[in-house]
Formats: sequence, structure tokens, C-alpha cells
Amino acid sequence: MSQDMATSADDRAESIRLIRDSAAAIAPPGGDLKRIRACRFRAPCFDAAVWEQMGSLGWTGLRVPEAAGGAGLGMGEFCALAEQLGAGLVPEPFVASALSTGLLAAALGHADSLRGSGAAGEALAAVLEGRALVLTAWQERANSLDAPGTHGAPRMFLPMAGGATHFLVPVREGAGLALYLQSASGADLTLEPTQDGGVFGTLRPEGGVKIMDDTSALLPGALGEAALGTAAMLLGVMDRAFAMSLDYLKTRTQFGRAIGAFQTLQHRAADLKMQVALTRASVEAAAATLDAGAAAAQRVAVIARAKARASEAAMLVTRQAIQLHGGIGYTDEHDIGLYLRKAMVLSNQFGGAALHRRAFMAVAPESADD
Amino acid sequence: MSQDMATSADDRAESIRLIRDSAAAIAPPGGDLKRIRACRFRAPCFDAAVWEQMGSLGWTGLRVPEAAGGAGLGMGEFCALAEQLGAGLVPEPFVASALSTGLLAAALGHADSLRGSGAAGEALAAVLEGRALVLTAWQERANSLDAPGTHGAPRMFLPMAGGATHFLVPVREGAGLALYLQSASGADLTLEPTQDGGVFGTLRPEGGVKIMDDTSALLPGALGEAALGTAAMLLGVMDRAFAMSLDYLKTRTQFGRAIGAFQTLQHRAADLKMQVALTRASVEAAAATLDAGAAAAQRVAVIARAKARASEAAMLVTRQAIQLHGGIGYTDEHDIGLYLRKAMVLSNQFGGAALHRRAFMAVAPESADD
Amino acid sequence: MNAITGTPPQDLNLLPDHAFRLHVRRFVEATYPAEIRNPPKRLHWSENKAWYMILAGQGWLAPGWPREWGGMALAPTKQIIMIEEFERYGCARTNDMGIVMIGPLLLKYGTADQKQRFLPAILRGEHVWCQGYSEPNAGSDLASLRTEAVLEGDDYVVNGQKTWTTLGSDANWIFLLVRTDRAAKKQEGISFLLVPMDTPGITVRPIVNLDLHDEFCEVFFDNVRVPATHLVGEANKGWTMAKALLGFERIHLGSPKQSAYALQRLRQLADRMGVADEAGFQDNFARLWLDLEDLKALYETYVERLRRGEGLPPDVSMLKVIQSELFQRITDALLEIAGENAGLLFYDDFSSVLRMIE
Amino acid sequence: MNAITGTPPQDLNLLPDHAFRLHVRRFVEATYPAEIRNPPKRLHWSENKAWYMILAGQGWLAPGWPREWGGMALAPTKQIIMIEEFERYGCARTNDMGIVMIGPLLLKYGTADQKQRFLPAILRGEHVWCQGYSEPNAGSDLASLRTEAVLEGDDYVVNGQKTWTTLGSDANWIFLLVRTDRAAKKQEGISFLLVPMDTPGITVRPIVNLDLHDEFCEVFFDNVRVPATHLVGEANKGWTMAKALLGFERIHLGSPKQSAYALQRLRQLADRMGVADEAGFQDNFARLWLDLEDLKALYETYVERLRRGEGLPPDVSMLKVIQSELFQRITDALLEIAGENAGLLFYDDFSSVLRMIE
Repeated sequence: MSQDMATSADDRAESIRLIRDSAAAIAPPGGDLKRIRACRFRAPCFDAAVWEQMGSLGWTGLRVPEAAGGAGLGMGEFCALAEQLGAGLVPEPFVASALSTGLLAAALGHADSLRGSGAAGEALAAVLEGRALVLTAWQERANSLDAPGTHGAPRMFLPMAGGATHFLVPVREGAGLALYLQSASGADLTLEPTQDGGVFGTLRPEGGVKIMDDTSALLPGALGEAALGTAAMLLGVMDRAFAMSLDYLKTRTQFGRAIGAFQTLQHRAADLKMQVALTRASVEAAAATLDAGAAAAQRVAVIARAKARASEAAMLVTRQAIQLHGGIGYTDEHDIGLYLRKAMVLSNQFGGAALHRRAFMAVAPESADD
Repeated sequence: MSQDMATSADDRAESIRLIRDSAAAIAPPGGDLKRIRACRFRAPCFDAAVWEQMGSLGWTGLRVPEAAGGAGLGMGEFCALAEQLGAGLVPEPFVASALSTGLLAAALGHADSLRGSGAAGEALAAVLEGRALVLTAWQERANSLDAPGTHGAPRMFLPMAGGATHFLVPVREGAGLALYLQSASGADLTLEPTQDGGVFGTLRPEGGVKIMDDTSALLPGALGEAALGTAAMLLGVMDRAFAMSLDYLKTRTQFGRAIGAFQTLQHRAADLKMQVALTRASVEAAAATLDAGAAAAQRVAVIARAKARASEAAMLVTRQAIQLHGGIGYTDEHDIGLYLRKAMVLSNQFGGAALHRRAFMAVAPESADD
Repeated sequence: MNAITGTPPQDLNLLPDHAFRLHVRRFVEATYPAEIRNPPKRLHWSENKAWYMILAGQGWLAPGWPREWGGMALAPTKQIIMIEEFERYGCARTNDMGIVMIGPLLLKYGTADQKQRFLPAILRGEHVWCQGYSEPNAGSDLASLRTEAVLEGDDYVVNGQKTWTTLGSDANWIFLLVRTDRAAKKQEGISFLLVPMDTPGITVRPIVNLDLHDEFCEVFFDNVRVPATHLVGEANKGWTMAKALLGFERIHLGSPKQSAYALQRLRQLADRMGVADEAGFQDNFARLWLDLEDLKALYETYVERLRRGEGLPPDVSMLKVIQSELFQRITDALLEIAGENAGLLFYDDFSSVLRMIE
Repeated sequence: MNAITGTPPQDLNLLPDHAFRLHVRRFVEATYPAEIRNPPKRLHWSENKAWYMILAGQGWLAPGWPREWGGMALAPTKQIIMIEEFERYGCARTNDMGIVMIGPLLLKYGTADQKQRFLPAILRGEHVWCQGYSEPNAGSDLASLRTEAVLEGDDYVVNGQKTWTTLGSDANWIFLLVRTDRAAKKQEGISFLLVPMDTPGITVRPIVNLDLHDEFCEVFFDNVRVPATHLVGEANKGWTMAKALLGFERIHLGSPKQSAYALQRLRQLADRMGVADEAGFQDNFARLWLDLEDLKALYETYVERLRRGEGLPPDVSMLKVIQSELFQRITDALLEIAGENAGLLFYDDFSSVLRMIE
């Protein structure tokens, strides 16, 4: 490795470290979840003030190019922050919003002739300040990473949709996939509660202004980045759940011994540690690959790998974490259960393990030679 | 349950118990494997004298109808004996021979007009006395329970073929699957050693006399019974390997404790015990279902279930048994390794786990309602 | 004698097994309240009392009790058939601790007065019992049981805490294991007490568990005075009695029905999601199905032992382990094919993921 | 100085990593003996000596030793590249205990005489070493080490037994951990001795392992006299020295290469058996492949630590656990699709099922 490359790698690591530390503002490492409990099952299920704070910290525009008013940071930083937010079970829809800001910024760059670009610019600016939340209403069925853009079809699984101010709706028009910006006020939206205390919204899209003629070349990559961000959140979820379990094993006693001294529990803890380590390696390698500007197939492959691993490992680790806590783990009062509930929501968001394994196999023969 | 049924069930249980006990003649429960070691890797890899003894005990004709000179016993007895032979790692090809005697007996019943029936009768009589070994050369490729009867195609995986006196060869003739009886002397036969110290033979069939015009209706059922018999052998293999491991855990000490006192080893032993118990339940239920004269689909389903379970469980149990023995388990000197070697051969014989799972799914919708 | 109608019920042992099964099936189909069929959660007394009283009216509440105390004196095989038919139809479990635990306990160790006082009250649905065994931080062998009862005059004075008390907030009586001899070791020095829940000093606090249901409670005892006549059997012999109560019901814990029902839901969900014919799904489904069938076969071998009048060996407990592990894997498959729906709070029965498997 | 040619080798640390990699690759491709490429089993000295001497001639035998002792003094990153390239081409492991263990040991703890006597002899291929650590019934922490050495005059007298001595029948020297203070506890009281294998009283007995290979030996010591000058470092400090030898080579134990090679074989076998396109196979293959890629990524994080000049944390050992478990699952898949062929003694490399994973 040349000296230059080493320095730039060090700079990068430092930038990621800084972002990681800054997350403590919203997701305190101590792990007090009072705010999280206060938000859950109560519309809009997150805190508008915190969202605004995330805007002022530059997080809502983390990936948005500097030219468009964002911080212009890479996937390494994005994943580091997502991980911390996952560890803190932060309900504000960081990843889902980033999917939309990416599309809004692209729309501004591409389509200044369209009627809607003014509206797009205003919406983006409001999100960057944490005053608005734009959700992309792309999904028409479960278990899919495909946005068919069917005219009039309901768009499902919109996280925290009760707090959205706008929706972005891809609509098939001829050979292209146009993108419409629709205000949330007056929208035909139904909400269903989710295990983590949030909601999934279903939108029947209507009206709005077109802000882009064809987003079909952009959307798959943007969904891929959202999948990787979700994998990073899951990494944070399982990492924290595992750490809590280790603490528990060290401090609780049974029959006069710390329960962590029991061989069976040690082995189970070691298994979980490996899952966390593998997930971390996979997520961080994927982020680095994306930031290094890899080709499309390679990007799909590393994202698929990271999300497949994170989805399965998070369910395993959070469920086992409850078991390692014994009876108390099964009470709603104890925080450890919140981690499983979060994993249940995030594991299948932007594609579950099976879907991503198939995605990997579809591109892997092109990308796996090393 | 009526009183009559109860009595007949008791009689049946007693008959099975008697067969099980009688197996001690060849497969001593003490588990001395000197004879087994003496046979392995030395042609014909089994003991002709023991084969004759098995004839005089009535085992080579266990399933052959009394009218044809056999004992006319059911699958319950057949599986009980096969289990004991598996536990003793008995190399004499009990199950493979039973497949052939079944076909020979059927040929005698069906086809007295054919030129070969005299030869078939002689061959059967010789097998019943343990003076001959007839193997059915049905298999043309690995991972199959299908006998296409391709003219001239080599027939593979003939166990203990070096000791065979005759081969039965199904050959497609028009719409039927004719059965030929060919002498082993002068046959084009190649032998390859197997992990358990035996051989697989490959026969290029040639000549012989036709003893049946169409065996296509019989062969699938006969192969199914062979699969179940093999599952029963695997049950014996794993049951004995597990018992040896339990003994080992109880008697060996490390750091001044019986190693069986270590929690992790206890858990692993408990897992293996469950696999043995599930296999036993599955094999015995299948044998009972066959003996009760179930319909074809139901027979396929229960056999598939038993063989799928036995194949996977045997590999798991015998491999773990070696690990439970620690270093000594990895030496050829210690008997525990012989059980894994046997499992490696039997697991895929007459269909491996995946093949049988597919077979189950193909018939299960018709048979699984209870 | 039937506690409700006063008429002795028919001796159903006289029916052949199959006829008995059809008899039970017809009764269940005719009388079971439709609105509580296949409940996703354990029901409270307010929800399952109707069915309890229907069973009481039929004289079928206490299959294992002797006929002179209003039971059916049913052979174990027939009791299992009854359970199977109830499960098959999706009947809810009732608040059955009085039937399953207190009845057999008093019949074996109770005084004549205790039997007369408590057994008919159970059959009438007047006494609803809960079980006070588990304590915080106690192992399953109760070696570290700490709730204490000290004899003062004619009363025991009870102090301590019980937890994971199933449906404790429904009950008006609780049966307790308490430490009556602090000097004795481990399971010795433990006694069995019957305590009205309205005794001063008892506080009940529901535990909301992970699927947000208040099936369990904590019960606190602060100088609770219990008449010494509410001691069952000898003092300090409570653990022996508690163990003796673990009868053939243990087989019930390993019943394959929970997994069978989940597998059926998996098949339905796969149809609904359009993946039922995918090879990947089929492959996994085949494994789960075969594992279920083998579990059924193994379960059947233990039932067969009961049928032959033999006892259950300790290894019957492996049924529960196998069933839990299988149920977990089926739930995993459900979650996987449900996709994003798995994150919904109310969708199919996924909160089972969050449920402690008893 | 190169022990064979007498010329100092080029300092390859000066090459950029990528150029170094190509340099190694070209050398291996040009010189590696074709007949021992990708050996299915660990080779004996008679089989791998040719390659050992080729490396010796190039001055590449001892990448980690200092240049003044004939080593390459190669940075850890470059040592890993070397290992990767050797593995990539399928090079056999040599009898390398002298290089990997004795060299570093003597360089750190040996006397000047010991270095002068032993190090050049290793590089010339004259001394072939084996390791005498494991004993029957001993735990991995050597707490119960029983082979004993008692000082009598100028000699230690050694009695006891070692086992699982890799390639012990090839070696003419053995390094031993022996107990020299019976009163001391556990790992204290253990010393390090260098012993010629032809000393009277030593008996070597090959162990035939499950894949019918004699890779391991038992070594018996019956009043074996060893000059006290063959003690390394201080007496009773052997365990500390042994631990210090476990350097960055630990990462090698978790190398993904074994699994990568097995997965490649799985793909080839699937093609041969005609199942490569079946959804069931694809599903399982995808899992294995993804697990391999994640293992590679995790392995890479530890290599990266070395690259940054950091040490390896104790949890590097998890690589080995993950790799063993993955290798096992790939082997299971191989066995399954091989069908009846899996039972053959000589077919592909299935005897790996029977091999103890080191």
C-alpha cells in the first residue's frame, strides 16, 4: 500500500469515528431507553424535535451532495451512524428518509425543466433542516426490492408514515419510471402498528407533481443503499443486545456462581459474538466497496451479502439475548425485548435474508472472482 | 382397542423381540468388532461361513413367503434384525440380498412358464441356505431410486459384489421391465473399496436367463423395503455409537471430574439421544405401517420419512460420537470411527435424505391427512 | 355425583376408544363457544369461564378425578383422546389449576374436611386457583426457595414473593410452596399451603410479557396470616407432594399439536404469499413437515406406553425440547415468507415469536 | 546470509505489496513440484522435502527470521501474502516446525551456542523437528502435563508419553514440554527441552487416524537422558515461552482457504452430478458461499490489524471456529450430492469427513 493510500484510509477511519461519536447526541451509549418507550405506539411514534435535531446535526442530509446542501459523506459514515441509531433503537426514520433525499437531490440535478422541481427543492431543504419527512412509496408487495410503479396500486410498508410530510411515488409512464412528489396532507393513508412501536403506512397515491421523468436507473441503487443502511442498523441492534446480555451474565448469580460461569451459557455467548463479528465485517466491507466505486454487480453482491447476514444474525442474536436473560427477558418491562421487536421490523425491510441470497446468486458469478 | 387387537399386537411385539434377541448369534451385544476388522478391505469383505449361518438361522429368507421356503415374516421383524446387524456393523449384505430374494420369490410365483424359472428356483434355494448371494443390479446412476433398465448400461453401487454368486438385472423390453438372472462367474465386474471396508461393484451386464417378463410393478416397492431396512441398520449404527459415547463420558475423567459432568457434553449427548429416539420412532412406525398393509402412497411416505431421518441422524450422531470421544476417537484403532465409516456408506444407499424428502413431498399431499 | 346437576355421569370408560373419540368430538362441535376457538393467547377466566361451565354441566371437568368426587375416573388413554379432540378443535385452555393440581393433591394428601370444602367448589367454578411455585432468581429445583412461613399460634405468617404465576390476577385461591424450616437443606423444609387471595397482605401485580399480554403475575406476601388448617399433608414435605403431582400430564407438554397448527399456518401463508411452489420453500417445508411427523411418531410411543398401563420414563421430557425447537423453526419460516408483514403487531400469529414457550 | 548459497537474499520488504505478490506467484508457478500440488493429505518429509529445499535455495524458508540468521525478516503483511500465494497455488505444507517454532524460540530464549548449532541446521534441512506438547488425557492448558524430567548430574532424565505428535516419525529432533517441578502448580514447573529422536529410550509409534493416514505419532520416553545444555531458557518457565511462540501464525488457523477450496469442489461436483441448477442446491450453496465471503471479510479485518502494526486480540481464535464449522457444512453438502459415491474410499476428498480439523 502506498503512503498516500494509507493516509487517506486513516482520514476515512477518522471521519467514520467522528460520526460514530457524534451519534451519542441522540443515541446515548449508556442505553437509557425512556425516550424510546415514550414514543412507541403513540402517533407519530417518533419525536419531531429529535428529527429537527438530526437535521441540525447534518444527519438528514448526510449522503446528499454538498452542492445540494448536504454533507456529501460516504456509505462508511452513513452505516456507522445507522449502526449507532440501531444500537439506541432510535425510532426517527433515518434510513427511509435518506432514500428520499437521495432521489430528491438527483431530481434537482436532472430535471430543472420540470414543473415540480421547485417543490422538490423546497421539500429537500425542509428535510435537511429536519422540518419535513419525505418517504418514498415504492413498494407494492411484500418480499420485494422491485418498484413496478403500477398506476393506482397501493404502496405499502411506509415506516413512520404518520409523521411524513410528503411522499415520493414512482409511476410507470411508457418506458420510464416517473417520480411524483405528493403532499401528505389529505393523502389516502392507513396506518398499522409495528412490533417496534412504530407504524407501517399504506398509501393510495393520488395527484402530486412530477419531479423526474425517469428514475428507473437510480432507484435500484438507492434501494440497495437503504438495504445496507438497514443492515447497519441491525448490526447496532444485535451488538447492543449482545453487550447487554454479556453484562447480565457477568452480574447475575445462580446457585452462588455468576451465571456467566456456566459452560453452556459461555458457548452460547461465544456463538453470538461470532455472528456479531461476521455481520460487522460484512457490513463494513460492503460500505467500503460502495465507497470505492465498485461496478453495479459487485455493489449488489456486497449489499445482498450484508443484508442477508444482518437479517438472520439479528433475529438469532436478539432472540438468544432474551433467553440469556432468563425469565426477566420475557417481560415487556425489561429493555432486552425491545431489541427483538426492532429486529422483527428491520429484518425484512428492504429485503429479507432469502431475497438477498437470491439477489447475490443472480449477480455473484460476475463478481466473485478474486 | 379391542382385546383381540391388543393380543395380536402383543404377539407381534413378542415375535419382534425374539428376532432381536436371536441377532446376538451374529452381532454380539458386547460389541467385540474383531471379526468386523478382520473382514474389512479383504475380499470378499465378508465371511462366507457367517453368511451360511445366517441362512441356517432363516435370516436370508426372512421376508420370503413360507410357500417359497422362507420365514414369511413382516417388516417389523426385518427392521428389528437389520437394526441389530447395523449395531454390530455386520458386513454380510443382509438388506441387499433380501431385495433379490423378494424378486426371486415373486418371479417363481409369476413366471413358471419362463425358461429361467428353474434357475431362479435354484438360486433362491441356495440363498436361503446361505450358499449363494444374489445382488440386484438395478442402479445406473447415483442419487436415484429409479431402475430404468437401460440395455447395456453399467449397473453401479453393488455392495459386497465380490462375494456375489448371481446378479438380477432389470432390462427394459418394450413397455415392461424384464428381469434377467446372470451368474457372477465370468461377469464383467469392477470393484472399488468403500469406507466401511467393503466394496461397491460395477457390473456391465451380459447374458443371463430371463426369469420374469415385467418387474416394473414390483421393483419400486422392493427398493422401498430395502431403503427402510437400510434405515433400520442406520438406527442400529447410531444407537450403538451413542451408547458407546455415553459409556465413555461416564468413565473418562478430566481435571478430576468424569467428563460426562461437563454441561456442554451433557447437552450434546441429550441432542444425540433425541435424534436416536426420533429415528427409532420413525423407523418402527414405518415398519408397522407397511405391515398393516397401507396404500402405496402412504408406504412411500413413511419409508421416505424414515430413511431421510435415519440418513441425517446417523451422520450427525456418529460424527458427534467421535468428537465426544476426544482425540482417541480420531484413531483408526478405536472402534467408534467404524460407526461413522458405516454411516457414510449406508446414508446414501437406497436414497439419501434429500432424495427421500423429495419423494415424501411427491406423495405426501395424498397421505398426510390424519 | 355431578356437582352441578346432581346426576352421576355415564361411565365413558365402557365405550371403545374410537366411539369415545367421536362422542367427545360431537360434544365439542355442538357446544364449544365459537368466539374463543383457536385463541392466539392464553385466555383469562372472564373469557374461558363459559366453556369451563359447559364442561362442568356435562360432568367432564375433571377427567382424572374419581367418580365419587364428581370426576370421570377416565383411563389415561381416554384422557389423552379427550385432550387430542379438544386441541383438534382449537379449544382454549381454562383456568384449570384447581382440576389438574389441587384435586389430585387433596385426594392424595388432604384431610376429609379439606376435600369436602375445596373439591366441590372447584367443580362449581367458585374457587379459581393459581400456582405459587416460581420465585425470582430461583432455579427450577426450588433449592433456593425463599418465601417463608412461620407458625405463630394457629396461623402461618407468610412473607416473600412469587413470580410467573399464570393467570394469578384471575384467581381467588393460590397454592403455595413455602419454606417452613430454614435449617433444612435444599428441598427439605418446604411445605404446601392453601391461601385465599383476598387475605390482607397479598398484592398481585400483572407482568406484561413480550407479546404484551398479562398472562402472568407477581404475587407479594407481606405478613400474610394463613390458618394452619390450610396446610396440606405434613409440614416440611411439600416438595415431595409437589413432585408426586407431576403425573402423566407431562406428556402433554410435548404434544405436537402446537407445531402441527403452526405448520398448517405456514402452508396457508405460503399459498397467500405465492411461494408455496418455490423449490427453496418446498425444501424447507419438507424438512419441517418430516420433523413434525417424526415428533408425532415419538409422541405416539409414549402414549402407547400409557395405553399399556406403563408409567412415563423421565426422558418423556425430550418431547418438549423437540417440540419447542421445531415450533421455533416453523416460526422462523413464517417470519421469513411473511416479509415486511412480519414486522406488524397484528398479523397472523407472529407474536408467538415473542412468547416464552412453556 | 543464505545457508545454502552463501549469498544474502534480496530484501523483499522494499517491493510494493502487489509487486511482491506477483513476484511470489511467479516463483511458485515456476518452481513448485507439480506432483505434490493440492495434496489431499498432509505430506511426509520424503514427499515435501523437495519443495523445502527449493525454498531453502531461494532463501525463502524462514520469512520471519532475521536476515543475519538466514531469514527474510519479512513484514507480517508480506508474510501473509506469501502464505496466500502458496495456498492459492495449492502448495503442500512442509515439515516446518523448525522454522515456525524452534527458530523463534531460540532467537528469543536460546544461548549463542544453541542458535549457532540449531538454526543453520534447520535451514539446511538437516534437522527436522517435531513438537512434543500433547499428552494422553491432558487438557489443552497442559495443567495435567505428566511427562517428567529429573536432573541427574549433567543430564535430565525424561519419562512419560507424548501423543498427536504431527509427523513425529519424520523428525530427528523433538522439542518437549516436560514437568521439572512436581510441587509447582498447573503451568508452573514446566520446562522446554530439545531432544534428538535417536536418543536411547525413545520409541515412536505412528497413529493411524480415521482417514487411514499416519500423520500423527505417539512418542514414548523411558529413562531418556538429555544433556542439561539442551534446556531452553530458564527451568520451570517453559509454559511462558510456549505461549510467547503463539504469534501472528494464529491467524493462519482461521484462513478461509480450506473452505474456499472445498466450496470450489462442491461447485464442480454439483456440475458433474447435474444438480447445479436445482433450486434446492442453489439455496444451500448460496448460504455456504455467503458464509465464506463473510468469513473472508472477517479474516481480512484481522489481517488489516497486522498491516497497521497492531497485535492480534485473543478473539482471533473465533476465525478457526467459524472456518471449521463452515468446512463441516460444505463437506456435508458434498456428501449429500455425491450420493452413493460418498461411501467410496477413494472419491474426491471425502475422507476429510474423517479428519480431525486441526
